[in-house]
Amino acid sequence: MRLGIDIGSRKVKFALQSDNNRMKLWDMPTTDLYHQHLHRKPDGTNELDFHSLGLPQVDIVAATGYGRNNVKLSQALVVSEILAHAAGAMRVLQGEFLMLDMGGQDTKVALVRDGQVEDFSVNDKCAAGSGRYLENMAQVLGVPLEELFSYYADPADLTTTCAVYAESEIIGKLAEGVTMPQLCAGVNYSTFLKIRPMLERWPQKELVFVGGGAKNKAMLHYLQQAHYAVVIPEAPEYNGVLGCLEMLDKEEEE
Amino acid sequence: MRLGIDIGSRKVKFALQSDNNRMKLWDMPTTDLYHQHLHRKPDGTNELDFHSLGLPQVDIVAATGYGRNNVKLSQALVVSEILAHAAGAMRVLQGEFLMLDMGGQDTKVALVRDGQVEDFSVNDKCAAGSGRYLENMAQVLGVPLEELFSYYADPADLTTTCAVYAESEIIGKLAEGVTMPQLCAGVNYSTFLKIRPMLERWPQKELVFVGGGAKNKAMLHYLQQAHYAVVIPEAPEYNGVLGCLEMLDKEEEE
Amino acid sequence: MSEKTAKERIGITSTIPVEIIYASQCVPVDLNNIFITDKHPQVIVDEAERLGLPRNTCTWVKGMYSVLKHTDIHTVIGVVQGDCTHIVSMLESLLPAGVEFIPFSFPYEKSRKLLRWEMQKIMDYFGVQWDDCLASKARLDEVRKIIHTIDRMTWEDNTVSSQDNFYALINSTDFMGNPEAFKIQLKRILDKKREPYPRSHLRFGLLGVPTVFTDLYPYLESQGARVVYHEVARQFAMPEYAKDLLEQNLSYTYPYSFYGRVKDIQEEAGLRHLDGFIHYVQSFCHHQLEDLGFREQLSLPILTLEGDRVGKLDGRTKTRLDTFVQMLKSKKRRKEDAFRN
Amino acid sequence: MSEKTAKERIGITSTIPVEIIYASQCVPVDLNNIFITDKHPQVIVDEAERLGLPRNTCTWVKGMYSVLKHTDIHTVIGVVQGDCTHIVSMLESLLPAGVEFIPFSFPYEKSRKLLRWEMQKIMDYFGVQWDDCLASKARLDEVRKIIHTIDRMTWEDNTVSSQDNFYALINSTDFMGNPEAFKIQLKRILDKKREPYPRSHLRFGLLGVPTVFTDLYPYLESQGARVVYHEVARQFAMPEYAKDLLEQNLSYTYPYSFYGRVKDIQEEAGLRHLDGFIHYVQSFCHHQLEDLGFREQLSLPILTLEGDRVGKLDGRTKTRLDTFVQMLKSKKRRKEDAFRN
Repeated sequence: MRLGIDIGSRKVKFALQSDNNRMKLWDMPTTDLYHQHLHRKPDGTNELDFHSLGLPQVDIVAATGYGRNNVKLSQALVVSEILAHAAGAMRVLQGEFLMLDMGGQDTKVALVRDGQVEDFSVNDKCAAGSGRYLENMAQVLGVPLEELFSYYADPADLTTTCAVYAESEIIGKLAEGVTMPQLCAGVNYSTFLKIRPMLERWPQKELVFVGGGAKNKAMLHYLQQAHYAVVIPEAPEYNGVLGCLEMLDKEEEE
Repeated sequence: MRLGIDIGSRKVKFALQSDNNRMKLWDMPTTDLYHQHLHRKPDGTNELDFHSLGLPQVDIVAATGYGRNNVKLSQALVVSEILAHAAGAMRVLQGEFLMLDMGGQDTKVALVRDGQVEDFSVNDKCAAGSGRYLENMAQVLGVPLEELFSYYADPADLTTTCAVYAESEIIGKLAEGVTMPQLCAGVNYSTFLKIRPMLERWPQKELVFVGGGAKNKAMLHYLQQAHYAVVIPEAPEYNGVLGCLEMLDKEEEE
Repeated sequence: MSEKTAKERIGITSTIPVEIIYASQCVPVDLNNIFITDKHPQVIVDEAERLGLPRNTCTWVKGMYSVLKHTDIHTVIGVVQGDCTHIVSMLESLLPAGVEFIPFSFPYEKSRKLLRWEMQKIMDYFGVQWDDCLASKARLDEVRKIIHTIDRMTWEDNTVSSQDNFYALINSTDFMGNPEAFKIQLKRILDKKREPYPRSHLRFGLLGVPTVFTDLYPYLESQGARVVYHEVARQFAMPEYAKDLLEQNLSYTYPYSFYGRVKDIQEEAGLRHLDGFIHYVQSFCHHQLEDLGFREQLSLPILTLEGDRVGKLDGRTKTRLDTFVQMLKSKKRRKEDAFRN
Repeated sequence: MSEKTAKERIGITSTIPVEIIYASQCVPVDLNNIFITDKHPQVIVDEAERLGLPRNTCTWVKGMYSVLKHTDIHTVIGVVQGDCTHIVSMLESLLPAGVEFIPFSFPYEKSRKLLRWEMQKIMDYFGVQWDDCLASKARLDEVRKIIHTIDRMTWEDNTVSSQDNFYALINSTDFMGNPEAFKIQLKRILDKKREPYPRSHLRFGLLGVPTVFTDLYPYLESQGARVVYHEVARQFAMPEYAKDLLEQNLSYTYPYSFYGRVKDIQEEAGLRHLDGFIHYVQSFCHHQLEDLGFREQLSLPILTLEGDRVGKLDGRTKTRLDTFVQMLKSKKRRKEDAFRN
């Protein structure tokens, strides 16, 4: 039994691989993990409480995600989430390609060549265009995130860069008679504009799109329109945790 | 019958003043107003649909809030929300004082002297420390906003300025063993730090605290600690809409 | 001079002694103006970000960068002292291959000797003499004279709109590459002959760099207010044009001390009977820091407006403007009432 | 010179020919160092924001501003060309009453004549002669010699930590106001005699201005990496110290052309066998724009780190560092494997 864990800022994702190679995937709020399923040890590290998680004793744990440094799981191989996502992406594409991971806070791009991360970039300090921005906007527009993700045609022109102030711009446009689909498309397109420079750093058109953001159909549309050949793995939001299990395999081979 | 309406980015607040001076207060989501209760006229202005709002024909309407310019209510006297909030504050305090309004997106401070706004300031373009920031943080910490507002002791030191990225900092601190009350206090205190320069522009210690943010007990604590004599009106979140009715009165007097 | 052909377009990033370029028969092109008068300036900014410029960079720098990537301009004169270091970094590290960058400094201490040295450097580059430049100064002063008249009509006769005032002043950085054609445009403004604006309109001075708002002036007018003093744009037009070329560029306030600007503002505020100031600050610009300084030095009310991307006024900015206008009008009314009683 | 008393503390905002101040018996104080070595630098930044500095201003500028508000310093020499205009705006418009601001320029085109003129200006202010300055240069060079030894031991012997290396270099801007006391501190570093760092440690060059992270070096070491080249801090220590005072300040790369910096970086990268660069950019700083330029000019991998407020590395920055280290290690391993087969 091997367990992978991806500790994000809001959600923790688990992948439990049984000895016959069957995979079980699930998630929980990050705060729940911190409050209910960790044993803090005197040396500052933490132990996962398999019992309270309803898990059998697990042999090997691999951890990734923002929380990996804070939690300091004493039982885990710790892996950068960019490398984990790249490893996850290598499950579905070989050779040379870009990995695009849109998470809740950050968007990460890696250039992968022959099973190796050659270079990477992460968005800058301002969170405009992050997953959280999309969530906020969906809330303001009063549409479910899935619906927001479905609009790409005729995007409204949004100029405000701040994830919070974009709200009032959107409300203003609504009042001016701009339609909800145009606004949703505008939110998606402004996010695409934010991501594009990161992709264009490398002249590469094969792309594996992962993370929760990979469910954004509008983003997929814009990427394809920009001539990217896009592959989205099954359960893209679990790509990181599956990737960190992959890295465990590699580690064991060496 | 006079109607006041405060069109915010997420909520619209109504105050209906009957001829015998009784006041009825309520709110609704802004998007509902736009979708269900406006008649768009050919000249680009809008009319409130009193019928669908379940209101009798109203004589006079006064409007304030961000939406006031976009909605262009043909039936309304339109008032800047800073002046409206100041007028609201003058209901509870006379002479020279500061009005502090903490709304969802912006914090506004006005210097009031003898029934007149002498000067004002609004927070800068970055939304760290706004009401939306507090909401986001409450969500991340998994506490109701009211509970977040109750913590002020021993605030955790938060350095991230972006409303979105502060999330990961908070989650990190949680993992380091900083307690939930300390983090809640930290969120409140960092908001206070953001607001303080706006207040200190004028050497004034009498303060009327209004807007939804006035329900923040921790903020009240920090303000008092900084030697402000703070007055909070009843229903502070309706201060703007009540203020714009006040201005209607004044207008009529002149 | 490196093989300049007559009519070659020479980019400039801010006001410089443009007489030198005209003396050489080359054509000065203010990159800011190309950017902001484009049909889709926002697309130009997006392009700069796409090319990798950090988002937290001034929009003017982004705009100029994109413009340089897409025009046929091979020579840029950049102000390395007296303007901002973001422009210098951009010109230094990001110029496309084949574009030459010529640095020009306004010496911080207004040294006559150093400024002459800087101007001589540019003259040598273009292979022209002081006399040539004085001749082109005479040619430009003809146009400046009309600009000054338009400016006077704005605040004294109240018969020129803030928008036309700004148009006349801002285009004096490069004279649109053709002083005589520009003159015709200016004459059209003179010929408009509109009724004076009502006395009830508030009179604002706009401090700081040009804004990126596309509808500021009509919006202000709709609220009963006007800009009758463009601090920096007026300086671009060299209000002290009567003196010689060196003096002209020493009395130009913008690139030198903050206090020189304050003095100019105080004088014009009195002359033009201003009711208040709007201090425009571009996001991420060093001039943001001067807002505190203005508040200490100037006695009239100041509204600070921050702008980032090009476009219409957003709701937050309109709220500020409305409040400022309504507040000043109500103060004024009260003052008048008090006077009457 | 305006009545300077010996031992008077003179603020500086960046490296200047500090020999002049020492020649006058006054004491140079780098305001950046006062700020960052304070027990609570974040409180200092909060204070600057409280006083009204815009949040989207570089933390170093905020820090220096607060420091100036609270120290007994009455004279500040500020670099008006060759550093950033945010500092200039701060010094110009926001200095407390009674503080004098002396501008100093590094002439953009490295003109010997202009630099001499600038240095002479400062000498006149302090009432000292070139000979006095040469004497103090000899005094400072004694200390610089030790700093250069420490720097060499960092990359060649691998027996000095990145932290100690940085400490030695960064304090060469003002010699801590007391060159002889500083020398004792430096000797302590020499005397530490630790085991060489393992060969497996990655070797990084840190490009750009000093970071605001308080735990960068221990964190990097915990990941198996070291900084063995501090680009800008090394320049502060005047690596070309053997030449005369004027030459020394002309070969100092930081205030001049970007390409001068690139050349220095390329040379040192080869000499020091670097595996990659970390380019540190301060939020809102014009040097952010140079990131693109470095990526075009330099062949080694570059990790860009952005920092805003002072403090420990945040999770996002750690992720970048981890990924960069793990990526380079895995590349290196693969290269070695390929070599072995």
